[in-house]
Amino acid sequence: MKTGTPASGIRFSISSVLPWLLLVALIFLPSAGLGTNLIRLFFLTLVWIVTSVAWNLVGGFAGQVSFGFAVFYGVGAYTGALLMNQGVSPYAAMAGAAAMASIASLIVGAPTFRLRGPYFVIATIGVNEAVRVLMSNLAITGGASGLRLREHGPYRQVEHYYTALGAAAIAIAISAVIARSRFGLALRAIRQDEDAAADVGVNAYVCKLYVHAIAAALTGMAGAIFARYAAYINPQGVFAFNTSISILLMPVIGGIGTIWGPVLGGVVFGAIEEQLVANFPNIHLLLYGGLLMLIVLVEPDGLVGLFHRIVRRRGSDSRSKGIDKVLWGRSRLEGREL
Amino acid sequence: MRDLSLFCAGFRVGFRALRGGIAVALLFSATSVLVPESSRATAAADDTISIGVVLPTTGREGKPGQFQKEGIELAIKKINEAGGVFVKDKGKKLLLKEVFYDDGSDPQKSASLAERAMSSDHVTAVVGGYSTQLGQAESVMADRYQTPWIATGAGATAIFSQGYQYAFGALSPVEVLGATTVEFISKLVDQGKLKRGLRVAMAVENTDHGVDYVGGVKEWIAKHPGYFQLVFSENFELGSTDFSGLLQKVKASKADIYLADAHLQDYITMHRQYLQSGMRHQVVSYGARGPESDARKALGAGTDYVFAGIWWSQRLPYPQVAKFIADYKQFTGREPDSWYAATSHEAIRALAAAIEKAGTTNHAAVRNALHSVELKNSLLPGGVLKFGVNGQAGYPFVIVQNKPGDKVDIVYPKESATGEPIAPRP
Amino acid sequence: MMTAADFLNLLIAALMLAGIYGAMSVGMTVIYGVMKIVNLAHAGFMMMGAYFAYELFQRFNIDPLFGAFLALPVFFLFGMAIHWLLVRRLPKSDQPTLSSLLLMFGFWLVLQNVAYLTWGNTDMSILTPHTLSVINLGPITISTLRLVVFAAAVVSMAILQLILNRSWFGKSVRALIQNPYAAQITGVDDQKISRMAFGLGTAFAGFAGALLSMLYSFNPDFGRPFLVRSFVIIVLGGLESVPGVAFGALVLAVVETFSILAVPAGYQPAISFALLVVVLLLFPRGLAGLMQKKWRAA
Amino acid sequence: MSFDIPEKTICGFIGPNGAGKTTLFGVIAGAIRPSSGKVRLRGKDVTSMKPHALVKRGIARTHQIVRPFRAMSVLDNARVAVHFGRHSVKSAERARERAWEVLKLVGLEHRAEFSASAIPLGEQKRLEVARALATDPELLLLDEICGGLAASETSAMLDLLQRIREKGATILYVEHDMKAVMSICDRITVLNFGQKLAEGKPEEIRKNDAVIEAYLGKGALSGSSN
Repeated sequence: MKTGTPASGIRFSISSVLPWLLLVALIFLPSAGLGTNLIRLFFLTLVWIVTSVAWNLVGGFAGQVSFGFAVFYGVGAYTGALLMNQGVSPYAAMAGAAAMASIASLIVGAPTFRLRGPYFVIATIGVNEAVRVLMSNLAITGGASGLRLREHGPYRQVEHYYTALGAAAIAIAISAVIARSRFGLALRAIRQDEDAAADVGVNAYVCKLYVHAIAAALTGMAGAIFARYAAYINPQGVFAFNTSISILLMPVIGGIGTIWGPVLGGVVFGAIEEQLVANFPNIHLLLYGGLLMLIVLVEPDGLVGLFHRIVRRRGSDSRSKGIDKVLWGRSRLEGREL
Repeated sequence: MRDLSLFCAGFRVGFRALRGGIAVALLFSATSVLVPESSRATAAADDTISIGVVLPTTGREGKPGQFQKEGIELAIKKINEAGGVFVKDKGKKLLLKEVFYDDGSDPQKSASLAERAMSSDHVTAVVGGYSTQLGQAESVMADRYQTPWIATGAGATAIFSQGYQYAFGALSPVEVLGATTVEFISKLVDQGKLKRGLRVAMAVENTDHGVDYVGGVKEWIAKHPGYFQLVFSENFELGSTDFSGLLQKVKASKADIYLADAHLQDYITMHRQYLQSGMRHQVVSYGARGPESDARKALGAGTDYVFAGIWWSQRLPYPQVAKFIADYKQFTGREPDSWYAATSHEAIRALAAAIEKAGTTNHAAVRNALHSVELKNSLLPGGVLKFGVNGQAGYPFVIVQNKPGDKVDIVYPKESATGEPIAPRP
Repeated sequence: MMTAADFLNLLIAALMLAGIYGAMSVGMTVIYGVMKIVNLAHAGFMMMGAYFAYELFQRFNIDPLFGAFLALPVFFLFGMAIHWLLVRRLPKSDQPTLSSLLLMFGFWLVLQNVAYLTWGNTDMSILTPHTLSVINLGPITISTLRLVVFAAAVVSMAILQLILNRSWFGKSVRALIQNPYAAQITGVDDQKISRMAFGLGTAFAGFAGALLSMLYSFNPDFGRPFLVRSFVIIVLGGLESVPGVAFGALVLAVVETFSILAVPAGYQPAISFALLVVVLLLFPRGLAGLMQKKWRAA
Repeated sequence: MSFDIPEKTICGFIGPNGAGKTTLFGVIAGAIRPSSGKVRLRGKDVTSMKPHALVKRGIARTHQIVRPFRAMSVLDNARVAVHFGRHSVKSAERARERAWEVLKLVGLEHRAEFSASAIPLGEQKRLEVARALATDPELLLLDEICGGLAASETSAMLDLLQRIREKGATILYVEHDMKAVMSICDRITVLNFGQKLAEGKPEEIRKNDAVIEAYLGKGALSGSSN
């Protein structure tokens, strides 16, 4: 352990080659004769991962818990869809979506980041709902009836898959870079004590706006990718408050404020979402809520924390646990202020 | 602070088992993704025809979705009891098998599950999609996977104007609903029950359903000048909780006729507040909602005299309807509630007929058969179900009216009427 | 084309709505004030309250209004149990924490699902003889039930305010709200008070739910739209005082009801949130917060 | 009231509780917006500039109640300050070196890898100073850095101040603890109820009756109680 960045904790537990192996594996996955359904599942999971990682930049690194990410997801989805319907190439459209989303993030962030604590959280909820209603009444977006993509050319699922994979890779890379960067350090400072951060020269407000914009861009891109796949989007879907909640849950499940936590969270979320909804429609909320409460009360650091613990227990030395406490202090979720 | 952390630590230890539990649970769910893939694949054996069913049985549309599910299951049960569907190229009768998914009234999930059914469950066709939005989301998948898909509860024309080859709809277009409703009221005018030139106020949900409804009404009024004048028309957000403001506006518009188009929940909420605001119009209709027993339970006599244009009514004077009602009672222990179960039931029968006609479960063949199949002795108004060129069915609507004493009468069209329309509202 | 009578009707509708809103938000305020927990399970408690009234009505034919008052003690205990079972295990903080937020959200999901399993997803509603009765004062029409609910809400809030001002409990609660540390030093048992406060908040959630069951039909998903409005209201009211809530409720109700004159009905749901955002921008500590500042200055 | 802080000196501010030391402090550090009056740095008006902007101008502060970044290692606490301090150091290596230097200076290098929340109060106080130092300030505002420290720790802290001064920084030092201030400061300003009571060299202050009247009487009793 050289420095105490939360990233490093992960970097050393998951050896630095593993991500690359994973990437290669995922690249060759479709050619391994995977069923359409599984590819679809992987695709959706990858899209979730992008949003999860993006949220973690703001909520995990900078500690600004936002319940409004569906706004960027939706803006991205709609921008992408509208552009594609104009005949713009899908990838250009996704870029456009990202841009539009980050613009939206500035419009949302500029006022809300002046707020602190619960006020920020509640404001993001408000913005989310307001935008959703707005969208279900605007004409250009097709209102509550939703918007249909006119698909150009044949539908190739694999292409969608690779798009999502690429996006996820980009997202993770960005998050890794930020975590190690000077900027990332500032974000962590802000997360822990905004005033103290200001006292050492960090311009918290601007930092928050930057990271928010980056996260929004990623989320918007994810939205566009999803829209292209679903070929039909509507406000009740992409702008739904539940979308915001899902985006927030994944990092929590996986391990908030880490690089790989949100990824892990995305994977599990994708799996749970699919399996529970498909197999136990009657109790999926129950399992969901139960899991969430367990994580909050028992394993605030999420799966990554769990992972650490298991690794340690195999090492079975009580000493290292103490050291861990010394090194990390409070867990990342425990007592984290909004 | 320190003692607290100690306390937490103690708490931790106590929960170590649980922590292990989480790990196991998560790993299970993660791995279990791969399991159904194989298991379902084997399940779809050669001697059954699997039919994907994607409907909401939870969430906002849960109730009607449930009814439609029952209709489907009843149809499948009946067909299987009769030995199944004869498929020529198999040279024998095959049983129908339902693969059900609950989309929780979420369009994204709905599409995703329809896709799952089409891509992983070897289904011959997918039926489902209750409520316009969910139907719209699902409809995309039909052509993508070249799998026949029949909407059992989505009547918006937008779905079927996309040039899809594999999308079918068991509901007549909602425009027709709007038109039929005004048409019917105009008849009342002709009979002298109502005056000419009455003022009409409309409030509809802001989905295609509502838009089409208004469209149908407006078009009719435009075509037949002198009957009515539209003085107020606004859209409202699905699932609103408080309509008092909107209703005040309606009240202020001094209309004689109030036409709304809403989903079941919104209908109940809005009509309760309508009554509480002390309004009364000569004619009140909530589009395709009205006779539902939920509404009756919620508002009692308040729902009396409400008109509804629906795709099916249990009062239809056909023998097959009586039979269906009997079976449905025996199957669920309940009377069929409004039209929901009937359309989905008929969708399955049409599908079965198409498969038999095609003589194979090949998707394209079944699709072609669906285009040409004509389901005689259907429950639906007119007694015939067939799908138009755009895949959407086109049978007439029936207008029903709630009467005092939990009575529901078909009041239009004449030939199947079971009672006289009561208007203006006493 | 809006006559004076229409206007008056709107005004009354707004007032009635304010009553409902107030009732459904106070519980949240109490809990937030003492424990700084943004209680997402509030909607769940309201839903439970509605079903509670429903069961009483169905089984023992108890009028929901009476049922609502019965809900108070029952949900008080329920809330205390929840606190003892879950909430007290949360890491302590005098700031709202993410964990508390997520815990309550998780619990809400569980409640919803339990309700699904017990009552199914059917829309339940309570039909009493006076459900649809209206009072006519010339051109003005008032729904009897709304009036009753309004009265009940106002009375209950007054009582709550009284409790907070007079009783030792109220005193220690306010002490905790103003300065947790000082309060604990001066021997306030914050665990006990928190538990009671949580119970109280839950009690009022259940109470509100039971009241609402007279006006709306409900299902396990009931309360979602009210939840977000409650946020708006308590923020308007500055998060921590009963009068603040009453004030916030009134503002929201009036704005929502009258907005209908300016904006199409479709946009109406957005009004509350727009209002929320605007207010937060103008007064980052809520309207009441603004006043408090004034008071402090004075 | 007005006063100047000559460069490269340690100016002490003392006064009984509620004399307005910390308030004055907040005003200079930009945390509090003054209702009237000006703060000038080398003649440039910096009144009610945002704290982060002041840091870039070379003013850094500590807090009476320590506010380290708890979930960060001691080293990282310093690194942030170097990165975003007066020179906004971009390179990670430079920053790490600088941070180490500072930690050495304040004598925390042996704690570098520990979480800031896990070290004792005395060290947290020094970390507070280290973090301010790491921004490489021209004017360093120290608020009660000896508050609640044991005698030994206090003297260590004072040595530290000496070393900092030798490095050529100007220090504005607010302290409740009389002896500490007297022993280290070049000039002392005595505040009482927001008013300047006296100003001058420590020995002058010692002799000043008004001060003895207003402060020492109590000060002797409440020596280092905080």
